[in-house]
Amino acid sequence: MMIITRRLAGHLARGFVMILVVATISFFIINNIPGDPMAARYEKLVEGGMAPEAAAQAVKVLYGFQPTGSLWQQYTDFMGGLLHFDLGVSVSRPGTPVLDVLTEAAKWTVLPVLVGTLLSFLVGVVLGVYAAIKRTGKLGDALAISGSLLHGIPQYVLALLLVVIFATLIPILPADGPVDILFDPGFNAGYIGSLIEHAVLPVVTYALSAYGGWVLAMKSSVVTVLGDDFILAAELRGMKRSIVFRYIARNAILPLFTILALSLGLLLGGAVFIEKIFNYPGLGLMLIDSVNDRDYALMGGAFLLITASIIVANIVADLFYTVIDPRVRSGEDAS
Amino acid sequence: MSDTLIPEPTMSTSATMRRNFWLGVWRVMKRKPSRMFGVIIIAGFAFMGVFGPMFFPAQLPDNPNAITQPPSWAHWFGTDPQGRDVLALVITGSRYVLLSAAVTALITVVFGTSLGLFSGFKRGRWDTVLMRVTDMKLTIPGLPLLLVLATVWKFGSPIQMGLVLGLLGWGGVARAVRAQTLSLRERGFIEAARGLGLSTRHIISKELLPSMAPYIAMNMLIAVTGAVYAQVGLFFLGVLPYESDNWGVMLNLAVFQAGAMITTNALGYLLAPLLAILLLTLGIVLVVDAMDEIFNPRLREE
Amino acid sequence: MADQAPGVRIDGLTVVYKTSAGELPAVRGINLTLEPGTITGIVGESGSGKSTLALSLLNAVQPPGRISAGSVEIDGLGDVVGLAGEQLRKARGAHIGYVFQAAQNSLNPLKTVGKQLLDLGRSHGVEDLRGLVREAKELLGRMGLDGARVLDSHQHELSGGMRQRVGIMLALVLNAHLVVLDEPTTALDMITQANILKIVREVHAERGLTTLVITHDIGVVAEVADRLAVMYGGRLVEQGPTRQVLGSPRHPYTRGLIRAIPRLVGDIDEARALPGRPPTLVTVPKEGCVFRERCELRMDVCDTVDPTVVADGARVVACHAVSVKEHAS
Amino acid sequence: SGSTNKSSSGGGGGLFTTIDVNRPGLDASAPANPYNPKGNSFSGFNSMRIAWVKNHLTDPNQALPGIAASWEIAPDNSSITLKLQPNAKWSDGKPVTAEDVKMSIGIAYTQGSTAFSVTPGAAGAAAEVTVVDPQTLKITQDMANPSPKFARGVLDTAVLPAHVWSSVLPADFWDKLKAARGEGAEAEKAREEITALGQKVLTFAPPKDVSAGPFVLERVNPGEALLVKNKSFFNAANVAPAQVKFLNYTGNEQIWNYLTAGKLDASGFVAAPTDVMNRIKAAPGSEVIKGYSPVAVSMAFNQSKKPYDNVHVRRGLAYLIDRDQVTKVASPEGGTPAITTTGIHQKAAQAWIPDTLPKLDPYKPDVAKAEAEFKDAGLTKKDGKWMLADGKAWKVSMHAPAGFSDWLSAQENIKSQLIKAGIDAEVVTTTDYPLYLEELSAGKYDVGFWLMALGPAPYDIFQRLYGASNGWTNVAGKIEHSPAGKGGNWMGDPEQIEVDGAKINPGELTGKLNSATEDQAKPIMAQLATAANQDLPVIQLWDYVNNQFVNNSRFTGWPHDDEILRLGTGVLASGVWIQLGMVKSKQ
Amino acid sequence: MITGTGITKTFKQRGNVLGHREVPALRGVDFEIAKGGSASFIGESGCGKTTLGRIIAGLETYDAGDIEIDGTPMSPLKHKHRQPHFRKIQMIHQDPYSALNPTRTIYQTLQAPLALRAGQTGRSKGWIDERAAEVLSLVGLDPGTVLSRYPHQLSGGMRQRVVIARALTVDPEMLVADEAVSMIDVSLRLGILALLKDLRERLGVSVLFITHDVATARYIGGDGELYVIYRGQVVERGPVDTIIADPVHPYTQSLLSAIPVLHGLELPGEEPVVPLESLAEGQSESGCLFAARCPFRGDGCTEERPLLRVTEGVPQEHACYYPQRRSVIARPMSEV
Ligand SMILES: Nc1ncnc2c1ncn2[C@@H]1O[C@H](COP(=O)(O)OP(=O)(O)OP(=O)(O)O)[C@@H](O)[C@H]1O
Ligand SMILES: Nc1ncnc2c1ncn2[C@@H]1O[C@H](COP(=O)(O)OP(=O)(O)OP(=O)(O)O)[C@@H](O)[C@H]1O
Ligand SMILES: [Mg+2]
Ligand SMILES: [Mg+2]
Repeated sequence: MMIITRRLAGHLARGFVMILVVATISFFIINNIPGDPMAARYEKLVEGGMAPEAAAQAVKVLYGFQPTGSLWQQYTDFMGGLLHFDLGVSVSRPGTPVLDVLTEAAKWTVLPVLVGTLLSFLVGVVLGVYAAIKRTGKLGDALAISGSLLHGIPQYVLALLLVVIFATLIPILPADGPVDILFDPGFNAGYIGSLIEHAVLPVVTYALSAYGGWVLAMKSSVVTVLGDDFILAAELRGMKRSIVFRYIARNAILPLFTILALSLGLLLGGAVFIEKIFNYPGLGLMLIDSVNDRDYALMGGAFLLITASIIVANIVADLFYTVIDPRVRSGEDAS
Repeated sequence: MSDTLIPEPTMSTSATMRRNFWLGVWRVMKRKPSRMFGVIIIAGFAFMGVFGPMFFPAQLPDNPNAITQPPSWAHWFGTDPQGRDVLALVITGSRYVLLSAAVTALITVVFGTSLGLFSGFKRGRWDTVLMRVTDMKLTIPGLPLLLVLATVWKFGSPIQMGLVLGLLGWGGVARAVRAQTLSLRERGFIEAARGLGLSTRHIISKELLPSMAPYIAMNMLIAVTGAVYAQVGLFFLGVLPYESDNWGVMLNLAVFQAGAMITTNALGYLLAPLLAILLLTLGIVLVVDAMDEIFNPRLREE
Repeated sequence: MADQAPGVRIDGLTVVYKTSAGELPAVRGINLTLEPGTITGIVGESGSGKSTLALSLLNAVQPPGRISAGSVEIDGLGDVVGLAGEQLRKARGAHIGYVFQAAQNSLNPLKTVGKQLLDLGRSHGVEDLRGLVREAKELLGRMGLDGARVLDSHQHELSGGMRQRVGIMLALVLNAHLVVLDEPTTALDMITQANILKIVREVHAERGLTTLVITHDIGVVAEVADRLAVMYGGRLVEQGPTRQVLGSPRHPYTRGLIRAIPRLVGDIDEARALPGRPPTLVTVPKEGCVFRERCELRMDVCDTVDPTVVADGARVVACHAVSVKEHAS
Repeated sequence: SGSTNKSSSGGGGGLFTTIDVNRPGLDASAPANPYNPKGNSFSGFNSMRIAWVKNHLTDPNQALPGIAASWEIAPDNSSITLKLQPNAKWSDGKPVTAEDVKMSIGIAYTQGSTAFSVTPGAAGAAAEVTVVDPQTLKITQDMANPSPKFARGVLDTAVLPAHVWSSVLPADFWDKLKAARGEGAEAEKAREEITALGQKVLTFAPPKDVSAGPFVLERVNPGEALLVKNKSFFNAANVAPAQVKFLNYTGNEQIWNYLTAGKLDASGFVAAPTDVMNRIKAAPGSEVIKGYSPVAVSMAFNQSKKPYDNVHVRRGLAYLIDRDQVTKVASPEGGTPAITTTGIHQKAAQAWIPDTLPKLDPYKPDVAKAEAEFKDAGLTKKDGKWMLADGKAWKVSMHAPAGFSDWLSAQENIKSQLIKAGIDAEVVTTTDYPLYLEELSAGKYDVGFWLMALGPAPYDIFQRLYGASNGWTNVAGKIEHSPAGKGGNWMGDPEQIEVDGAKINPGELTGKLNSATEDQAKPIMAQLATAANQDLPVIQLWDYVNNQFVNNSRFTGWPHDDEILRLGTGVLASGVWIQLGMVKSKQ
Repeated sequence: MITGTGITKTFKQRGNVLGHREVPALRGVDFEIAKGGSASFIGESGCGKTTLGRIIAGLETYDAGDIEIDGTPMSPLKHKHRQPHFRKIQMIHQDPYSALNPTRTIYQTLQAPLALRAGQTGRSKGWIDERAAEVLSLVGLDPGTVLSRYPHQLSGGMRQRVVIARALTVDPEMLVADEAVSMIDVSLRLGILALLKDLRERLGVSVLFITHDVATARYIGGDGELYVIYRGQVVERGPVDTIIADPVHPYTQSLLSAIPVLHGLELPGEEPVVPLESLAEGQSESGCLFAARCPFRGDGCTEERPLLRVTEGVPQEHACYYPQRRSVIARPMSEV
């Protein structure tokens, strides 16, 4: 327990520093973004037939509350706000605190990412074991190569192919948002069914693109464990196959759990392509939108949230390892 | 004892060794036909990147009367919304993609390797500081950062593009190289070299680097794929300035302008760059598979 | 389950490994009998096929290896080479205990010893698991360990010597009467080694076992074994009662080996290295005597003809030179 | 003026699916507030305006009735009197009164609109709002700087329920407004305060949607918004759909997808390549209704960059570029090739300057003429390549924002046309529109694309050409000119240009259009069009067409009348058609 | 002549922010090795032998004490200036597999240090090749066949010879052989030992032999000194044969008792000493480090740590309050 607390303390301290650094970086990057959102809005209004003066006034209303004051002042305000989880107010959605926008979007990212990752983890791990056991055969080769390929293919390629196939050529699955509005939100079959139907393609893409990595990782992990003496020893003691298998699986899967936690953290931010292609309104899509809208506050907030989730995932992964690996738990280094 | 015959291998020195090396590589490649295939693919892409654009006029001929055509004999992958041959676009576009990927790989590997080597070799305070920086770098998510950066910087040329991607990508390599360095450091032969008073330069360049060559080479190939994906992806998202024959722009236009998701006419326009990426991935996967054997003299000769 | 020390008869055992140069024998035409209740030691250098032989006793040669000929008859089990599936699995552990070459790593790092013991019990359908635990604690106590504490420990919490003892416990706890110990003391330091060897001897006697100890260290065999067999290049070149073999080795390899051991007392310069080096799977001669390259008594016939195994009372030697001498004398 | 169409049979029910093509990315957390840029307020559906202004070719004040059943405009444009729908009600059952409209006008002031602006000297601003009776209001124009489109500005105002929104405006708001109309520090402060109120308005989130339109917002999720019929709507009996579903989109390709799948009952125009267009048209029940959109796109020059300062170069380019081809590649359905450069949409041009139009140079593609012009400009041709007068290489560098795919297509096509003619060219993109505008007006580009001819008001049409971007600013009716490269003047035309031998100041002429009547405007328009045609600050490429996609599978009765189709920008036309009772459920 | 005084080394096992564990590996070790002489360190696993060897070879730092090489103390020198001194001391690693770079041929391995020498002394490339062949011949390998090989193409014994040859390229004054034969086939071990002995005799290279096998120590350095180390402390020190014949420290006695008896050839010693089991536990830091395991522990053993000294009637130095001779080693039957 002591070790866990100690590690946690260290991690939290480091994580906090990281967040400050990232916040600073994002603040300065974002403050240097060129392009005047006011000009664009003005153009839009004029194109829409509004008189130039009126358009100018309308724009002033919209952007009138833009931060003023010295850069340093803005910076300290920003950091001060951070301490209260105040990420400022979205520019493109006046009146809405960034945090609200983010939590709304995060909702839509977390669920499919979680499901997709866990799904791919399960399938990948099982097939990885298979690939390891059959590694000298054709099947093992096929699994490994397909794993490498799927691992190598960029997410957007997969996503595009899936859309072409399942939403365009054989239109059986929706690729337009998270749920059909006609169903009353809540715990009813229609709504949940619609949620699931809409999540199929994004989830499958996550799963497919992550699957290769799991297969490869699990394969190499199992191969390592298979070479470990204790497995042969267990067999020579006449242990049941199922028990030997459990030994293999548990030892092989251990390092993968760390990767799992990390990848969950990473995926929160890495979902950009999938969300863009499937119009899934999560953090990634929101990040793109905020970039396109020049919504500094939102952009910075999203970036910060994504980074923070990775930091948290790092910590969780480490603590998790501490809990499940007796070697680490007792303070020995398991490397 | 000494004036015994000057042994035969002394004369053979580097030239033969090099020959032996390539013979060994040949053997490794021959062992699995798939590797040959991978090498052919990669060589093909390299050729395409270097010489491909020379086969086409600087301005590809367009035809406003045959825009977004489905594949045909004249145009294997059809035409784009300007009526240009899609295949020609993919080929001429490969230079940008591959050049910037090469720059990325170079920076990633040179920067990552030197940093990892330095960190692992020096250890101590330097190591701690550098690894903290690396950790931090690794924690910051690449794609979102690129999205944000894309609004600040203009990635005007493939070199600049590669530069930025390279500067974002060295973390993993540095980590891996450091780990390798730390583990090799513990090996007798590094210690022996130190004991013999060999220079740090010798130790790093002659003892450490060759042992890490497979990792570095592997990382380089992975960096190449990573860079290709990242930049094509960014262009695809449309956050980078447009280049008419860039693969990512092609994807973007195919989807968002030509309607590849809607009409089969534009499918070729979408699939051509996708296939190019897939093929490149395949080539790299197949070659990475051989990397370990190529650099390990034992596996090479067996 | 045999409640008595079983006898083992290995007959014409050949084990081959598949390599890039084809299938090569790591163990070739071995005949060896383990008398019930004895400790037999097998010495041989690295790669001489000791572990392969030991694994053959459990029909557990790992791919790419396979037993290509011969039989291993164990009292109460029959020919192990013919066993497969559940039968084979049940024989392992319950009939034959195996103590692993690198016993340091023969335990699952994630589970406590106790849990692994229970797994073992369940695997063999032991109903009285409490009894099993009691038995294990007794065994461990017998070996000088605090049973309860050890069962509660993970592998990494035990020292090398303790792990090795746990290995022995797991080999014996199901009441196996044939025990194979593959390099039981390699990588242990001197004092621990002496301790383990003592335990092996005592447990052997107390439980009435048939024991096979495999090692590359003649000293170890000399300490524990009643009979000693010497392996070289996959062949058994000499065997016999330990004291006799050590006192008057017949095979030139055995002699060379004994002479190559530096001694604590006496004239150091008597110690002499064997010339040449041990063969590998690839370099071991396909026909003729496997030792001839390094042999001081080499004759023409050695190049072409496998020396026949000549038995002389309790002693067995396979050497052309020795048989010639005997014929001469 | 017009009246509500009451002839049709009642409801029929059903789900009406549509999309707001102007607003990608529905935001579930945004309020039902028409002023919030992401607000879930769909003009024509759950957001009502006083009336629905039309893009008439020449008369900016034409409109279809909204919450005002009818109105009267004083002949001199000095006032407008509104008569509200007699049984107009909010969705919570309360009647819509003149007070509601007055408060809505107050709110419009905080946001700035054409008629309700606190910017001093703004043209066409209202002077006074008077509630005549609960059904009648009178709004008078400040005649110091009048505008012929004053009525349009008044009519085009969203109406909001006072009983929900009243807290937003302070009790002394109208006094403040009066103060703001004055001069001096006091007025300045009042204006500041009103602008500050704008923030409050912008972010105001009514606890629930209270609509005077045919529908009321039920709920929104990130993918879609659902509206249900407003039972209290004055013409509810003739509103066909029981529910309206707004689909979200993030890119055009998604709209194409909806359309080809026949999912949408109606959609505004979205640019689509020919193949996609054909697929859309082939969808069962699919129909494209062509409307008028007073916008044209042009290739604009920065005259501080050589050789674009030379009119012969611009003319040469005009002769070179085949606008038919450009349009065919870039916007085959959404645009018609410009007949020539006039600064006016060709449809409007026919109405405004029918006599002048035939006299203008059509700049038909003609290589010989182009080369002659280039030679006039001192350019030389070497090895088949055109060089600048000083012997340096010439490369036409065109800029466009990355997301504007039709512009990019057009530029790619122009590039290839130019290269064929021996002029080196390139297309450079800028990440996005805001940055594009910023860099364009900072004078960073040689050549860029520029929207213009933003009718129907004559001033709006020409101020894109001879307004701020070209150096002329209109401050309270006074025209000032800043030199090229200063004050946002990136086009850089000289202050005086020669047209048919006479020197004119196009900026001043444009300024005059702001207060001219239709008859006064016509000759000025002709003069300006001629100036644009001869001086070519831009080359007009194509004029936009406002196509509407509708589907007859579930609903019918779509209007085909050109007049009705010319609804102003920002309005979801199908919502207006529905509330007017034109759209019927298919039985 | 290489001497060490009070060499102390404590490893800090990496913990995190809140502290680390300290592992005392050496506790003030003194030693002295004459030119051309020999010394052997023996002791159980983990007693600090390797650490000491590495410190002597200049591959590890030490916390206290000092090493003098040919009269020059090392501590005051900067790292750069220490190096030439330490180059005279070459380490032969236990594991010949990892001691050679698998990616470099034997020629390349030998050439690098030779090139360095050649550069310093201005010799030609021809000299390098010649010398490479020469050192290989010195260790009994055929240069013609070995030079172009990669390490994996050689057997363990040959590899260990190459390692020794590589050490010889810098003309060392001392070789530190850390368990140099424990990973080599039994039949070949003696060959390597003989080689080291031979090098000592012919080239005057002193040898520091680190092992847990006393008999091999005797083979190489029968005329040298034996240091018995327990938990980082030298507990007995003296001429090899003296200690083997008459060990006085109970720990030395346990070590010697543990040597297997070749039953056909030898008779076991009469008073074998078996330490009380409790190696891992009770590693108390006070008093005699061995006290907890010592069957002969007496008064005061657990209070103050005995230091290495000479007492009456005992020829060798020892660190025991109750030194007593015991007959622990096996004797050849022939002698009886
Ligand atoms: N999986 C394998 N594939 C190929 N050859 C093998 C394999 N396992 C063992 N061998 C070969 O078989 C021979 C005998 O091996 P074995 O492990 O039985 O030797 P050993 O006497 O136990 O040696 P050691 O003392 O090193 O344990 C060796 O030459 C070895 O190289
Ligand atoms: N780099 C290190 N970091 C921490 N502890 C170390 C390190 N090197 C050695 N130790 C510890 O120092 C002690 C002495 O180790 P050393 O390797 O010198 O023992 P040894 O006598 O050579 O053992 P062996 O016979 O097993 O080789 C051991 O407890 C070991 O765990
Ligand atoms: Mg073995
Ligand atoms: Mg050691």
